[in-house]
Amino acid sequence: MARVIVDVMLKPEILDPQGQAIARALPRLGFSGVAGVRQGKRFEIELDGPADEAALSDVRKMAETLLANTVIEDYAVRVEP
Amino acid sequence: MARVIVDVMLKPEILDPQGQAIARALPRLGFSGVAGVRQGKRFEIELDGPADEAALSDVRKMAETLLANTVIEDYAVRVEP
Amino acid sequence: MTDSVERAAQTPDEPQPYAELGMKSDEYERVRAILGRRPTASELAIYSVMWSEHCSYKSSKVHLRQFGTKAPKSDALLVGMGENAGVVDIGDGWAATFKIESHNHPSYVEPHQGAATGVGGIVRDIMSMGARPIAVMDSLRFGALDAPDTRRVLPGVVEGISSYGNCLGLPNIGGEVLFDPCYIGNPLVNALCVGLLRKDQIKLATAPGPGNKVVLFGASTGPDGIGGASVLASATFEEESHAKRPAVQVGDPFMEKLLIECCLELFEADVVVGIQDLGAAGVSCATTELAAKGTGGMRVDLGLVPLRDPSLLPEEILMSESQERMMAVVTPEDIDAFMAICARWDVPATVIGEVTDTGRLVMTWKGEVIVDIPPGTAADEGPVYERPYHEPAGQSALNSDHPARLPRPADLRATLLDLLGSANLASKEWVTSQYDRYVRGNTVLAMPADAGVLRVGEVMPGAENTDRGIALATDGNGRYARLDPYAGAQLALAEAYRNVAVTGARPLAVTNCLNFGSPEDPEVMWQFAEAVRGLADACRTLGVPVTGGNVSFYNQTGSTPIHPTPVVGVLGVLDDVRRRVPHGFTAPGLKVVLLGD
Amino acid sequence: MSAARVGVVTFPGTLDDQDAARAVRHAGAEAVPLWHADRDLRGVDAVFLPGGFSYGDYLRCGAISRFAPLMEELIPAARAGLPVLGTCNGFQILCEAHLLPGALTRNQGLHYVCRDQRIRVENAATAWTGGYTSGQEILLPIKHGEGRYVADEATVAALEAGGQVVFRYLGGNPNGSINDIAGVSNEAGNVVGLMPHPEHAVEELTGAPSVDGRGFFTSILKRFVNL
Ligand SMILES: Nc1ncnc2c1ncn2[C@@H]1O[C@H](COP(=O)(O)OP(=O)(O)O)[C@@H](O)[C@H]1O
Repeated sequence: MARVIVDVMLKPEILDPQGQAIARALPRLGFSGVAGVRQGKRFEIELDGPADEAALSDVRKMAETLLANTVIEDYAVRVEP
Repeated sequence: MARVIVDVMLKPEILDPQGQAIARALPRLGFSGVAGVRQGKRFEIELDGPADEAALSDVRKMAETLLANTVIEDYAVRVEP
Repeated sequence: MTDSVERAAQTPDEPQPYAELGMKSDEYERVRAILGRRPTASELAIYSVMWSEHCSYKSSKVHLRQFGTKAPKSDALLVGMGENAGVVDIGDGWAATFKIESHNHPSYVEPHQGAATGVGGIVRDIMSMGARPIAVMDSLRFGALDAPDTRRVLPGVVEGISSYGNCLGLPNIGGEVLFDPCYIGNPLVNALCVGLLRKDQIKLATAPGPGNKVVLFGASTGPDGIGGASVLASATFEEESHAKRPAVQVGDPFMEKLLIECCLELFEADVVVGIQDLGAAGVSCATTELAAKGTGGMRVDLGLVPLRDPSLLPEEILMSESQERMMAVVTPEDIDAFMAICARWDVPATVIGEVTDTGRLVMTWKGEVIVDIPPGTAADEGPVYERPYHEPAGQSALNSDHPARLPRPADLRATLLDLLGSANLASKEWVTSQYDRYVRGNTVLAMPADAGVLRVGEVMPGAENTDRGIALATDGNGRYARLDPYAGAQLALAEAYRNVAVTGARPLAVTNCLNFGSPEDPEVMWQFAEAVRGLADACRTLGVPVTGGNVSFYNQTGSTPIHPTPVVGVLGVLDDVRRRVPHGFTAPGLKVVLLGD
Repeated sequence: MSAARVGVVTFPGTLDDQDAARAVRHAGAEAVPLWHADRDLRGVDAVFLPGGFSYGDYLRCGAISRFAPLMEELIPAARAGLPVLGTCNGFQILCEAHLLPGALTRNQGLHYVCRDQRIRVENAATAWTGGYTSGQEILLPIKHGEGRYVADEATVAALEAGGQVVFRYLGGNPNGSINDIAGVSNEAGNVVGLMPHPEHAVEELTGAPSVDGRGFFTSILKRFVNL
């Protein structure tokens, strides 16, 4: 059994209201030194088998069609070390 | 300027309906071989300065008090390579 | 290098991408004639968006005039067509403003954000009249329920409306959900908002008084929805990085909620001379329209516009469709009070210019003049087309095809079950349960009633003097309109009118959203002309004026248009809202009476 | 006797503050507006945290609000016995502020749900339920996307044993909440949170088809009259 991680983030040019709201709140909470925050999603996919090329290509397809909305989001797939 | 990543996931014992819904949808979409999916959050924090120990300790505090609700969530902080 | 007015004068023959921006060559020539030179890139940006079908109504204008010329006399009408939204007198010193608008295409591209920003846009229209938005409705049409793309579009649209409207605290008090294969690839997402205001506090989009400040407030400006502007950027600058800009706008309902509360405090403090929301054409539209309706001149430093992406070029700033922004005109004496109220609500606000009496809209960028135009030529004097139209081939064949020709169903029971289970007749609770119908505590009737009804008396401070209520319904039937657009539009009005009337309300005014195919197709144009004629005639007969609305053309896949779909909203008033008539049989033993034939 | 003064808190993005104030007034108490940015409880006798989407529900519902200056006053006051009621977003804020145990997470059905819900009052001895009887069934609207109450097993067991489960959903759990929990209280019973909206069930004309929410407001009044 292997674990694959898919990170999904809004494309850089797309407004991220959540990240902005967090960034605006930070100084009030006493945190300084933060230039920006962006919030995205993280998926942990447990595979039945090993994370071989075939499985990864499946996960990539899954990310492309289901986990990310590629109109506004980018994704990255990686194997948990 | 450095980027620090905070991953926040529901604790394993807490039900994750979003992950479950995805896992249930996968076979219908023709994906097999997935034993489970969990969905969490990923924060990208841009620092004004370098990701030194002081800054990381600040981010850890931020994760502990704001970004994660430790009643139900675990978090991990790491510097983007 | 900035394409300044000076540079434009020196390079009269520089080729410009007007065609890519959707301008015809005679339209471009008219701009050159107006300016006496070639437009700068920024001026071209302004004219191309302001003269687009969407902003200028160039194909529909000649027909829509009937709503004015045939309008019945109405004492209730305070503000008619042409403003951000119509305003009607509901009595006791109070007025209601309401309007319906489409966000069809964006909702197909990105259902959640498209529908969400559709709600956001119509709510800002209502705010810009000086009103508190008090409820929303949504009228939706999708392809067949079991079509694969409907699985993508329907949940996204409903979630978008739900997340945005719920977060604003606006009860959703009604709407429609209909399915027909003709909408596959062209879902219709029409959102309606209604607001309340004191009759004597109507705000208009106007910038009078030289020396008054022009303030941009709300969200910062990003590269949202400026896919089209990239041709300008790449034509002038050959810069790769500007070639790919997102066509999708993302909404921030929380910012919009802050904007609502902020605007209401601004109105209450009486520190606003004129106000305009930033809709499809963003800063271009707000500046030209405010200036054109005011003293006639305005000076703006585009470099002062707060940016989310510092790499934006002036023409991109002008075309940006970033959401949750408003523009206000404020006297110098009131500017501090204005800014303090914005700060209290955490709403960023920036003075970006000043009203002048020069009759020119002048914009600068890094010290150079990049726009110098008579604002009315962009805002009001766009092209007007008398598009050719004729009855579609096969229209009379379609009409002579009679249901009597169809085979009689053998099994009535199965037929009834089929009907009950069909998507268009089944319960819409899957949709309506995702909408908050109770928030703000003034909802008297909502789902499953035929019309939404709201109590006015506690909507805002001061309204306690009235027992009145308002009722609203939207209806439309594309299949009827396909068979006969004249009668179809009238049926839509009649249905909405009835739905309002059965709550006990007196119907007062009409808004409409006209969803059609391409106006360049003479058969579609015929459908449009007939529908408008039908609606205008019916409004005269029923004595209710059209106060505003929206036209959405180009709803077609390839050359196949959707059914002509006029959606009609009717607003009525109840003198005493406690006497509303609820929906359904309320007690056993009551007599059931059928009215009409 | 001067009327009891119930503070109604407004955060940026709060929606039900006006309804909450109306419900307080209908019960005969005075509604005192409290602003998130003020470090001042204005001497109120009780506090109502109404529903809405404070800070847009961004990050997590209630996560940003709980750091408001007003909360710095409210948290110690609540620990010292001030009656505090949180409905919906108010409940979420109370959990985030650790005034109530557990947390509220995404509905199991993944959709926002607005409907009229039957609820059983399990404990009529809290500051906000004295006007009901234990076991009484009431009808209140719910309207939320993140109302699934969760807590670890030990916490849930302690809540059940200590009578801190104040409300339970009847006739179908709308969000997958553990043990059908609709609302809980702290150990002392002065802090109560629930997902349903009593303030939308106080008038015949508007809101849910019930006036069962009135009991919350008469409960708190009775408490002060009896003091
Ligand atoms: N998209 C929608 N948004 C809000 N309310 C809706 C929507 N669609 C339907 N409704 C409401 O649901 C109820 C039932 O709708 P519908 O089944 O179309 O009834 P009818 O056939 O009587 O018009 C009505 O109160 C209607 O206003």
